[in-house]
Amino acid sequence: MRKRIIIRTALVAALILIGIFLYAIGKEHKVLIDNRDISVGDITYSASTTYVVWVDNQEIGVIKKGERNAAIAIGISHKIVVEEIKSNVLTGEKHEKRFRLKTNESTTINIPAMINNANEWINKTN
Amino acid sequence: MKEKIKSIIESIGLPRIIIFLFLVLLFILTPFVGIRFDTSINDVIIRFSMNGILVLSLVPMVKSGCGLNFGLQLGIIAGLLGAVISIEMELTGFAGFFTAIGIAIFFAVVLGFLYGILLNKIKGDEMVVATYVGFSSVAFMSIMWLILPFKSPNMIWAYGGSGLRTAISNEDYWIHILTNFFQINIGSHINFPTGTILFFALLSYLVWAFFRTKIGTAIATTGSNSNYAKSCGINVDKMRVISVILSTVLSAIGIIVYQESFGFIQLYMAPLYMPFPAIAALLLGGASVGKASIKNVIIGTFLFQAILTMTPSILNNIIQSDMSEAIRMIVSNGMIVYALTRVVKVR
Amino acid sequence: MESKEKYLLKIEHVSKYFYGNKVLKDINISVRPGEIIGLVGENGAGKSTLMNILFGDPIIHKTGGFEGKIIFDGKEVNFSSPFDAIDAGIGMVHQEFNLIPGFTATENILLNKEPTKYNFFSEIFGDKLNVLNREEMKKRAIEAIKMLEIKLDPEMIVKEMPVGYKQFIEIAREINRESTKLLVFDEPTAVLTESEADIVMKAIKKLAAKGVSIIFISHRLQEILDSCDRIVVLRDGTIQKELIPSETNPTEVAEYMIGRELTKGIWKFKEIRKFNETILEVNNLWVDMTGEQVSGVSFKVDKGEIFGIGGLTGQGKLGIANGIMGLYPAEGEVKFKGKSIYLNNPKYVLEQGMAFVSEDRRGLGLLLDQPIFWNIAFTAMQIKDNFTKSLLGGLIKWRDEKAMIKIAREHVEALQIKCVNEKQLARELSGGNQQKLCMAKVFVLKPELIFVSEPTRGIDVGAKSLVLDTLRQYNSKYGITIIVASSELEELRSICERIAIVDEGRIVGILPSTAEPTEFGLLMLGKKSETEEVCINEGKD
Amino acid sequence: MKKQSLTKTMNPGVQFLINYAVPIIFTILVAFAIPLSGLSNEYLVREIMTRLSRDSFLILALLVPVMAGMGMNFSIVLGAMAGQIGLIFITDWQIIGLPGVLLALLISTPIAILLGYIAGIVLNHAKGREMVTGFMLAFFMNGIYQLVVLYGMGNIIPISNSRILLPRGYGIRNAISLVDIRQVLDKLIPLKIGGILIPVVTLLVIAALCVFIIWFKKTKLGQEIRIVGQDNDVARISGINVERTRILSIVISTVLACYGQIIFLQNIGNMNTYGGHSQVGVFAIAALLVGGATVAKANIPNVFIGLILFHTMFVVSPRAGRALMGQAQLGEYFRVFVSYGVIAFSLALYAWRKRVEKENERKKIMNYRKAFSQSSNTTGGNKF
Repeated sequence: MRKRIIIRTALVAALILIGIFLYAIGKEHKVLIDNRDISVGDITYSASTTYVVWVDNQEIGVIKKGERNAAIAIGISHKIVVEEIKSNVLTGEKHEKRFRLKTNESTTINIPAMINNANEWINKTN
Repeated sequence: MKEKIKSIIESIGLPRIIIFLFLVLLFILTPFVGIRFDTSINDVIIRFSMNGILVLSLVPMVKSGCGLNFGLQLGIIAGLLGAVISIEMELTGFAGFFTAIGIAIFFAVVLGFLYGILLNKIKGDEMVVATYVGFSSVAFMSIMWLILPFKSPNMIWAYGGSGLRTAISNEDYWIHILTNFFQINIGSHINFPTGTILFFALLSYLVWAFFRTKIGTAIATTGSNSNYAKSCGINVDKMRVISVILSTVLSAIGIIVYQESFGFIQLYMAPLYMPFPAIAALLLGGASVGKASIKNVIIGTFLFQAILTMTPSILNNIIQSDMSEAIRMIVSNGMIVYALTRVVKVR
Repeated sequence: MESKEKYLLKIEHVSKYFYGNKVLKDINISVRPGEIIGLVGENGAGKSTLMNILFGDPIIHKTGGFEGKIIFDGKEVNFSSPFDAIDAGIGMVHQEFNLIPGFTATENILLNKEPTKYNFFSEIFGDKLNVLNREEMKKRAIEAIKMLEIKLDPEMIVKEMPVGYKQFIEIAREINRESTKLLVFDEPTAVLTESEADIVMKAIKKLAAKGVSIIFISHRLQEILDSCDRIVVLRDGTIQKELIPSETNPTEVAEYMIGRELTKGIWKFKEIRKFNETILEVNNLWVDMTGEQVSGVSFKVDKGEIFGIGGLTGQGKLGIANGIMGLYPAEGEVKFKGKSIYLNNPKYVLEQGMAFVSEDRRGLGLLLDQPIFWNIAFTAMQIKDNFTKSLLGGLIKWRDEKAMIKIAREHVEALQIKCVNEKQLARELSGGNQQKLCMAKVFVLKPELIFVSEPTRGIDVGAKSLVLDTLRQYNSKYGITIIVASSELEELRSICERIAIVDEGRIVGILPSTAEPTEFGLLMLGKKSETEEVCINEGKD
Repeated sequence: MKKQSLTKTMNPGVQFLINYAVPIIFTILVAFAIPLSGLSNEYLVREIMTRLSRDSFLILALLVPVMAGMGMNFSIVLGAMAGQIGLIFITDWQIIGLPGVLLALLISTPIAILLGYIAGIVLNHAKGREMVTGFMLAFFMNGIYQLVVLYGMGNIIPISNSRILLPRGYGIRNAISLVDIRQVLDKLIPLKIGGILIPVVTLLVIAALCVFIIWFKKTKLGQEIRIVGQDNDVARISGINVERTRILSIVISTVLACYGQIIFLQNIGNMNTYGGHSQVGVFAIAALLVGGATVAKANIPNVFIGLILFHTMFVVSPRAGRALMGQAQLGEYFRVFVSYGVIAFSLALYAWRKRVEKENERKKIMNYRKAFSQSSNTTGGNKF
């Protein structure tokens, strides 16, 4: 009987955990991607060109200078890839960043900051 | 003391008490939310006169032991046929109204007879089969409304094509023919529909009288104890068929009176769920699956229509949202579920 | 000496009250291992109460428990439910089959005792999610069948078996448990043919030989005499006698069962009347009434006679009236006043002038929630169009309540029905007055022949004689022929000219009521009367 | 008497026709309607495949209560409500894709268990009229559901997502888009045969449920449910807790219906909050009855035969109606008529047959008794 209680408690606990897990991995997050100038303290990273953006291997599209685009990311850990476009040609110059999001977070990513590896490339909000 | 209260609650039925208290609350609230009391009363009376006969039509079948008539739609269909044919004949006024009733009775007798025979073949499962017989006959008639060769321009679609409209106005024929008959106006807000109420009273009297005749007595006995009836040499099956025919005829008349007051003949799927409010009203009036009386009809219809009328206006004012649909569903269907779980097997 | 012997079951000084009535008085029964004890008694002698006590039926506890001790297997026991008794090793084989017709023999033998195989889901959802162990089930079923030494396919569907085999399955179910030490058989052969009954009896003896003790309740005296080691005769809640089959004879058993006091006779008519006109002739009547099957009875009743039908409960005496009156499906030939009667048509039969006072007073006899006048006048209104006013040239027949009340008042007075007035509800009357009401209802019809079933059941002593007096009075005053069916022989002997005894759906003998009570007892116990033919001939003259 | 002998000598062919009247009529109906509709075989196959994956779970949910002798479980609507509540929550939380579906299943399970338990208790109070009571109970609970979802959610129950909330700030919108979980199960393992998408995973889930039902019948509980279904009294005498067993069977059915509704809606991809569940019972029951099941007997083949016949009719009837009468509306009404009519017909046929069979059984036993009495008379008859 004792064994049974243990198994059942464990099962309920497991189900709750699975629930939380599913919540975490299925939660959608809004990811805003800016290709705009950004000033951090004294330094200004300026947007100079057009990029193609992928979030979690999903193509989001082309973001021109000074524009913003939005993406939906599902789950906890994510990857963003941007590739430079110059005169309508992919240059092959790719930049990749990984980031993690908590359940209720959404985020804004600034491409110029990202390319320059500035700490302020990502801004998470609840 | 506690026991006594318990037994009183048990005998009246908890849902009835709750609904009654709810209604009392609504009435108390009326003046506070700025609704005229007399308009509310008027609405209740009008709706009572519209629905009374439909509720009354359930009584014969309950009395004969056939249970609640979940197949009320059959009578309604007969009534619709009567109304539509009478309009097709271009009859207006009382002639139109009574022709509609006459034709409806003819169809109701035929349908009721077949329905009664069916119910005899499936004793014990009457209610569930009746429900679906009712539903499917409404769907069947929907096909018929499409293909029956009616010609009256008031009834078919204006832009051509065949089939009847979903709602046909009876304005040019016999709208409010009973309602306006000796209508009494009290103040500017109460228009007492004398004719309709009188007609309801007449039919109630006839039903009451029927159960004072030899055959009515036999039917009531069949319902209260079918084995006893059998041992007294009563043809139980025949009595049941008669009661079913009677119920069907009454519901056919009931729907015509409803339309007379409402102003429209609603076809197609409109009658689909009509049995449930009628049944709920009867049960609310104190009837059960095996017992019903005229008193139950009157009290029940009044209470039920009162709730239907008061809830939307008052709740709207209090919480600014119309919960009446949900409450109507809970009240009417809850009442039926309650009655079904209370069934003591009739011997 | 006895105390040295080892007993499996000892019932010591057991008494039981039901609502102030002592229904069992100081019962002592001891059963040795492997012994077969026969239990004989009329209805109401206390057999079933005794068994209910043994099995711890909840009704015993609800009505205040019992006095005395029951020692089973060396320990004093007082079971709180039949399931406890079963766990302790007492089984019961019922008269009616508690089987699932659509299941196989195996499934039925192991009903709710199925062995299972463990699987992991049971850890989560409980043992019920273990899968049935079909092989083990079959093995255990075969073992049980083997023990009975009969041939039976364990995979056969019960529905498709002959009736006798169903009884075997009931028995097999009880013995498939290792622990079964005592088995009670309640009329196990009642629904069986003779050859089937023989096999069951053989099986019972085999079980006893293997050490299982058996309490055998039966009204088939021959079976009891043939197979039991001892016979216990119960009457009126007391043990009349313990008999050894080899030292007794059927007459003695019947005597103890019926009682000697009756011998004095209680015939109340001044003389045995002679009649010369047959009013009712029944030939080979079959009635399908649950629990009261009639299997081909024939008899004749004379005009003006009071004819009794006796026998133990469930043997079919009540089925005869119910069948003729069309309340249960019947087949056969019934002639009333020389004319053949259609069966299965209550209205027709009532119109012919027969009427029926049912044994099911509250169910069939009365409309409990209707007033007295309604109850009295209703049947006559429906059958004879009495108490109606014709309106619109007969199109409408209006209920004439004044006339109904008038006739009711007459009968209330004539039968001395105690009530407030004619408008009192039938439900509120006492049992005796309800019975009178049933009779009034019938008398209003002015019938030529009435059937009365169990006229005094459930009514108190004073009312009993009033009811019987009324019957006798209407018989002598109006010449109504009366056919009374009753479980109480004494009652029949007090008002009837002749009494037919029904056993297993047949009339086993018709005796004048002046015959010795033992003769009736023997008939009830399945011993065919040798004077039967003579009696019937007597009736024909 | 004459009538009885008629039924007694019914020949096996007639017997078969009566037993399978509904599927036979339906097969004929469909056989006529298909050519009339002029739909291509490929289209039909694709439609049937979709409906197979969409509806079979819901129909399978009906099997256990039939086993328990409680007839067609009209209260599976309660399970559907639970499933929809689960979906509302995951939509509010914006859990999408397969995790969303799984989480919806997880949250709605306790709700379904609770609703099933309530339904079981109510139905226990209405023995012998379970079907009509279950039907009314579904209506009643629909009112409660409306109260909770339309007035409680966003008020008492925290819902914040403006995409599903009504503009007034509480209450759920009439239609919810489930585009984020649309067909995630169906397309988890993509497979196309001849241009037709095969929803592999959904079919696997359905197959697993079939296996579960077969396995469940073999468990002790399954056996108890069968015993209760055959005879309440015998079950009680043999020590089975009849009431509890009946409640359990309804709970199982409700939970399965809840899953069924989630599978159904993930395939459709949007949800009618207040109307989506109400017809679930009718269509599932109609389909099962079309498959040749009765109130007392239903098995897995009935489910699939019924599903294919019923839904073929569903797909073709509007087109057939137009071809026949020039009105698609006619076909619409026709399929409503057929759904209701098939239930009315099957239930009536079963109730009638039950009575006839009882009478025949009685006759059989009577004849057996008579035959026995004759044989014993000829062989002397005296017992002693």
